[in-house]
Amino acid sequence: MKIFEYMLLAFLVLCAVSVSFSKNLLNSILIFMSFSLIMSIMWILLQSPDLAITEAAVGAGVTTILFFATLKKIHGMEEDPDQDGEDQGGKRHE
Amino acid sequence: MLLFGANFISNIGEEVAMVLFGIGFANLLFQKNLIKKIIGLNIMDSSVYLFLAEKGYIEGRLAPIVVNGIQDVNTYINPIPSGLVLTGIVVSVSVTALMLSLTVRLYRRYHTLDLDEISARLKKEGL
Amino acid sequence: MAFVQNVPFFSIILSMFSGIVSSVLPEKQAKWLNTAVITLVGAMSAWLLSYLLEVGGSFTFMMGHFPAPWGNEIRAGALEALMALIFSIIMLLSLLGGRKKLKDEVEITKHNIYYILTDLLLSSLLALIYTNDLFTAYVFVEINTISACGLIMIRQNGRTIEAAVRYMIMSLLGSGLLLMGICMLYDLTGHLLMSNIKESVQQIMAEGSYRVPMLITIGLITVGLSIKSALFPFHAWLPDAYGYSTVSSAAMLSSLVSKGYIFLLIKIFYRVIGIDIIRNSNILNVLFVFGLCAMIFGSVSAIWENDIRRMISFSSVAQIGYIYMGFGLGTEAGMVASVFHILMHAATKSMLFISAIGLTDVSNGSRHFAELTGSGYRNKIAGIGFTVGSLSMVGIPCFAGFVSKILFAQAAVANNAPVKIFPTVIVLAISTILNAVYFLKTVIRIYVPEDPAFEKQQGYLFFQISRQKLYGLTIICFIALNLVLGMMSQPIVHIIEIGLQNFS
Amino acid sequence: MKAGILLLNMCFPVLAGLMMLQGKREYTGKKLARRSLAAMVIAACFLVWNLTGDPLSLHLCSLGKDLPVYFHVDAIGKLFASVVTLVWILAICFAGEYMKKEQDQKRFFGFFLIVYGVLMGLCYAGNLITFYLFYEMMTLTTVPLVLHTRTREAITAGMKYLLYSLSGAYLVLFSTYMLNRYTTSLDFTPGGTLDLAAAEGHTTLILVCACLMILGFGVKAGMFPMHGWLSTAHPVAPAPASAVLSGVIVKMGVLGAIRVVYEIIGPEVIRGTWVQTVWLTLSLITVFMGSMLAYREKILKKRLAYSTVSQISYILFGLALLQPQALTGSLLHVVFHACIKSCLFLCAGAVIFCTGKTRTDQLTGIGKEMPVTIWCYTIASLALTGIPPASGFISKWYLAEGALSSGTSVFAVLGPVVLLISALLTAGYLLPVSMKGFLPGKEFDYAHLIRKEANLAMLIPVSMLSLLALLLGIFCGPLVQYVEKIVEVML
Amino acid sequence: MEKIREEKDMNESRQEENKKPTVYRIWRALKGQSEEKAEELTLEREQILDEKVLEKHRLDHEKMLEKTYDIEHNPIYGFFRRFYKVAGVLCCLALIIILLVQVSYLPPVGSSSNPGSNEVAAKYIEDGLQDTGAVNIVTGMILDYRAFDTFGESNVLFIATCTVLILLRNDKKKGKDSAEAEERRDSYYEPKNDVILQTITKVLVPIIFIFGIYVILNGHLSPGGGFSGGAIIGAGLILYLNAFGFQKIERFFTEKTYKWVSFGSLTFYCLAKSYSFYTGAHHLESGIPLGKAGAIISSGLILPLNICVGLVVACTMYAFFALFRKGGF
Repeated sequence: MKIFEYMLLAFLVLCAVSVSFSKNLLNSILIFMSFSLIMSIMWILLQSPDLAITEAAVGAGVTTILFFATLKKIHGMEEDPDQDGEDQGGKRHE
Repeated sequence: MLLFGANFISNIGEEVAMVLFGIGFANLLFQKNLIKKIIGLNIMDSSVYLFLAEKGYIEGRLAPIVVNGIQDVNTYINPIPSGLVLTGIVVSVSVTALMLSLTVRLYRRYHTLDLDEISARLKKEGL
Repeated sequence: MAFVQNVPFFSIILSMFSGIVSSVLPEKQAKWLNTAVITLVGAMSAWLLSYLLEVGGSFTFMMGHFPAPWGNEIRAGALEALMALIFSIIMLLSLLGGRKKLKDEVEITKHNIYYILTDLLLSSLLALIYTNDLFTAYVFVEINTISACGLIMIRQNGRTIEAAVRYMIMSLLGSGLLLMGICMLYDLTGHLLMSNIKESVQQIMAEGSYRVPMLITIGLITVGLSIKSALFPFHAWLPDAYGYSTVSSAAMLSSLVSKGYIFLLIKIFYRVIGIDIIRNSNILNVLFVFGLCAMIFGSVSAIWENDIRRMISFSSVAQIGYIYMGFGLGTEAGMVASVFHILMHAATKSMLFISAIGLTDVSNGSRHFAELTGSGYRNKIAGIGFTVGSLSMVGIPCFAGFVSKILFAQAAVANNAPVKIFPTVIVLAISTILNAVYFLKTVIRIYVPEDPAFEKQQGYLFFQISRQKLYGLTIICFIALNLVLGMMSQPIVHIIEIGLQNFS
Repeated sequence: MKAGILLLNMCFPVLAGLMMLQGKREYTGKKLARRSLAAMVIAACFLVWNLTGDPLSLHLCSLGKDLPVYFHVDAIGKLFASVVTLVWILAICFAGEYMKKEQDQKRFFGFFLIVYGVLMGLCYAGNLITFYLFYEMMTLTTVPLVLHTRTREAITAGMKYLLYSLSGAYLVLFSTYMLNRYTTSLDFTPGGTLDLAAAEGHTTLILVCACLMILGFGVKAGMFPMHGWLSTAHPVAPAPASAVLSGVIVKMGVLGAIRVVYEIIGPEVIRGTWVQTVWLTLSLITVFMGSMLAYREKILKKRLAYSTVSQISYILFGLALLQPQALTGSLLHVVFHACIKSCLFLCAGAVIFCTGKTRTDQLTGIGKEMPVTIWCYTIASLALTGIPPASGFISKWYLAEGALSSGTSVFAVLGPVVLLISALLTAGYLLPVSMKGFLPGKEFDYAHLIRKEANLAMLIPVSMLSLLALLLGIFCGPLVQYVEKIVEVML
Repeated sequence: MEKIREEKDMNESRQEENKKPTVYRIWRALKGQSEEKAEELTLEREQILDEKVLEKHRLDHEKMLEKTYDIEHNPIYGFFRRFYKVAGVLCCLALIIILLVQVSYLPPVGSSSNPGSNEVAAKYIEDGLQDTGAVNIVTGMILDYRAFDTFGESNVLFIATCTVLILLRNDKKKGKDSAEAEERRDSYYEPKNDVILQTITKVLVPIIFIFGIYVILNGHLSPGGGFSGGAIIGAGLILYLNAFGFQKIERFFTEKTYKWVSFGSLTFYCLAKSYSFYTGAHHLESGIPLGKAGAIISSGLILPLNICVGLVVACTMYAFFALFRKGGF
């Protein structure tokens, strides 16, 4: 069991490092997703299932979806940039 | 290694948490790309939660859910850190959403995710 | 227990609830609700303050059915009540003063969100002031940060959003360190309530085990909070955030948000760690050095600044330096001076922001000194306000700034560590003179007459008090507040001393 | 009752000035002058009321922890107050005529009255904090007088004046903090309030503080390194303003120096230390340099400003000697110089008003055009030079005597020499104006000569001041006795 | 006449003064006159020049800015950035080292004698069931013992949604031209009608919802609770949106729904909690029955509070996603 735990810990560090060094944003988001999955397994091992469920639902679920949505939005903007929604008021005062 | 204290070996999980904290900190501070900054923020937070969970864990005890009425202290682990972490996760997810929306707006305006470049361009605009 | 003891609880819950309700109200009602709530909180805090002054001491209030080590608690003493009072007054005034500007700069559909943010900001400030529980403090620090970020970027142009991102990054680093510190403190003591933590911390330091981790923990918390309150090396986000957001946000940010963190730091020093341990560690000296650097650096970069609002922002970097310098003196008097300086700076800086916006409005909204020439005549009331604020910052007698400077100097001179006397007094003198340079330069600039032909050509509009009664009223209230702080400082200082004694 | 009168003496002019500032209708200069003159007369009545009767003290309010605002009318205060009032009334008479040509006179007269009230407070201040408070107020309220014309030069001058004075004031303030530890109280008491027990072993610190304070007040008094603002600020201000500036305002620096050295720190502490040496040296340098600068200056008002620099340093020199006769001389010179220098500035103002000539080389034959003014000018210059029996002689005599009989080694000799030289220089830079004015020489065409004599409203103050300059010298008995009484208390 | 002469020799004196050596300037400084140039500089307003000059100034200014803030080529700027990087990395390494040292001194993991396991934890475990009626001690703790934190936490969610609304809600009055842009964007946001995805969704979404509701309702009996359940339901909603698009989902979920649901649940939460705080502080009995331990309907306020939190979280998660996708609901 200990061994498994140590492996998970090592994997956590690995994920963290590779997130910071991966060139592709999509990859790093995926790696981060796996990071939080491992984190939730870690928490099951640490006898706190509430955290595990929450992390699985939020860290691996919603947060990642939000990241994807952002990425998609950005690429969409690369396709057709929309300049709207800028400088409500303010501009005049600069 | 006399710099380190007695529990260096036994606290390996916490050591890892600390290393993760450092990595997240560095990412949040030095990544040019905003999205990576945000990922770093998340790593930092979850490392703190890992630390807390390690703190709550006690060797050979069960999760703090009362099963068939045993309410003995020596049966369950310490519930407090779990509660704190639950609160903390919510905070970090809200902050993440906020940061991501900021990113979207910045990108819509400047078409880049590089904060230095954005600030340089702002200075050029001389607003 | 007397009914007045519910006041802290009521004011926190009330402001939160008004925030929740505002989410479904149209913006006009939200505005009135917000004003009413802030006024009510101020009145209640005044009531609490009078009660506490006649009873003395402080009391704790159980949040829930469970006593101290198990449930949450909030705790109120004279100093907390005073802080709540002044903060609510200033928040009300800066909202009133910036209201017209808000109409111009923020589109109408987002106004009620603005009022939600202010309500929650108020509640989080009150919670930071009153709370007796470290983790609650952390949660409300986060609320404070997010609402401050919202206040910065509610006026949307590139500058503000970039400033908001920088602000968020810095303060997230800060709160990460703070959270880490809190967790370690919990790990070392097994408590989250301030009073219990203090007991076991004293025990730990007494028996000498865990001395190293304790010191590192204190360091983590201090660094985290000083990052969040923009101490000198971490102030990069500040000028943009204060300089480009809409004016009442700028006033509130500069005068309330960072002060909330600083007040939390004071509470942690006194009520969690115990001020003696802090004094024996070197943390105060570090804060002292950084404070001195901030005083010089802020003033110098304010002199080079060519934009009136950025100048004011840089000067508040310097003022935060004053506050930390007062901590660093490590004496009771220094702490009193710092707390008074918090109040004084909150009052003066918000007044400066509000009146500066009045001046720029009559100069076609340009904030560069060149265009500000003669604006003191075009908008008399704002000119007077700005003059009073500058004199107070420069430290002319009868204004608030003089008292705080004198308190600092007395604290420095009475300091028993002679190493700190001369640096403090000299840096105080230098930064005071630098203040004088840039503020009086501005004052004279706004009173240099512009030739009417040029004004006509530029199409400057003139300020009619009949048009904006509210604005004029606000400035007058600010001036009155400043004079009160300046002339009747004795009772306030007395309250501060009592409160600090209650703390430890 | 008397306390009330004391307060009225300070508040009434301020209130009157504020009312004048707030007044809706734009009066002509004459109306304003009459009103402010009336206000001044009332204030003067209060003053007389205060002067008669024993010294009274009043604890007004408190600015903060142990920062009481405390007034105490003592002999020196009375002396300065009466001088201020005298000069002020005459200057206002003059201004009524002179300001006709200037813009918004309302502001001028309003601030003129306010400054008077502040100065009263300064004279009656009973402790260092109150003194500092009113000192700052004086600086701030005089700025509008300096930059009245609001040309760019005027504003530059105002900035300069403001920055110099504020830095001086801060020097004073911070050394006040330091001293606060070592004094029993900050109230002015002859002989000093130094707490010897606390001061034991900190003499260096105290001396540094003393030096800083002297320098700080020296800024206002135009002492050598910090005299730059005078020559910039005086010429641009309108004549009445510059008259009171160099006649009275600079004296307040002197008052501060007296208060601090003789009534806070105590002369015994400073006597024979490096502080005294520094002070003496600086004042002597200033005496010499001021008269040199004045000598080679072309513009009349600047010349007068430089002469103010040197004359004030006479006073500082006398103070620095820490010796009874010298102190007597200084106090006498305060009075005399106030009358003389304001008279001179008013004369210059009259000349500018009537002929528009500012430079000395244009003034040939001025004596023919406006003889009365120039006669007054001549008398005043003689008095300033120190030709007996005019007033300047007496003060300088006392100064020289004090210098000779003071134990200071070098300065006992050096002082009188420098005083003598600078007296010669004074004659050198003041008298040529009147000489060339009366004896323009052959090539002066009398054909185009028109009498441009100033009218009575200007002539009366000028002539009264010059007469004072003369008579105070001739009948100096009671004044000298009064001053000597003060000096006995002090030393 | 005199004036002109005065002017003339003024100018002469100025010129010849400028020729004078430095010593003379010091002397002049002693005299208290400042440099003419300095006087020019002080307090000068930029004169209104003619267009060409202004244009030229602007161009120069821009060139200067270009030079200054050109990240690649300006050596000083680059140097500073490199320096900042190195210093920062060193700081982070130092931070890590410090934290490692720190941790190595902390009490050992997993031992039962840590300061953490003190009377507080003991009380939670021993009397938790009696005090709160919740089998899941953690839920009982966060919703009853330390309810104030949790209330703050739900406020964090609320305010975060507000800020995201500020940033991403595009409430432009849609004009004629922008309408078709909107059209394009909508078509862009709308998913391709993917049959497989839709079929799977039809099967999956109900299961997800039921699971989420189960987690919420059993929050006080089993792991999980309002927050995780809410997140699951939110994920289900998001999946549905991705499969069927906005038109479908707006039939039952719009911004108004979000507003009122979150308002209602937060209001209930706030009122209930303040009631229990008030009674607690005044040592009054809050007349809420705890019910029989282990039953669904038990443990007093915890169940409704869980439901509220669940609703808020579900709506918030969906709102985040919708705002990110389309800037609205």
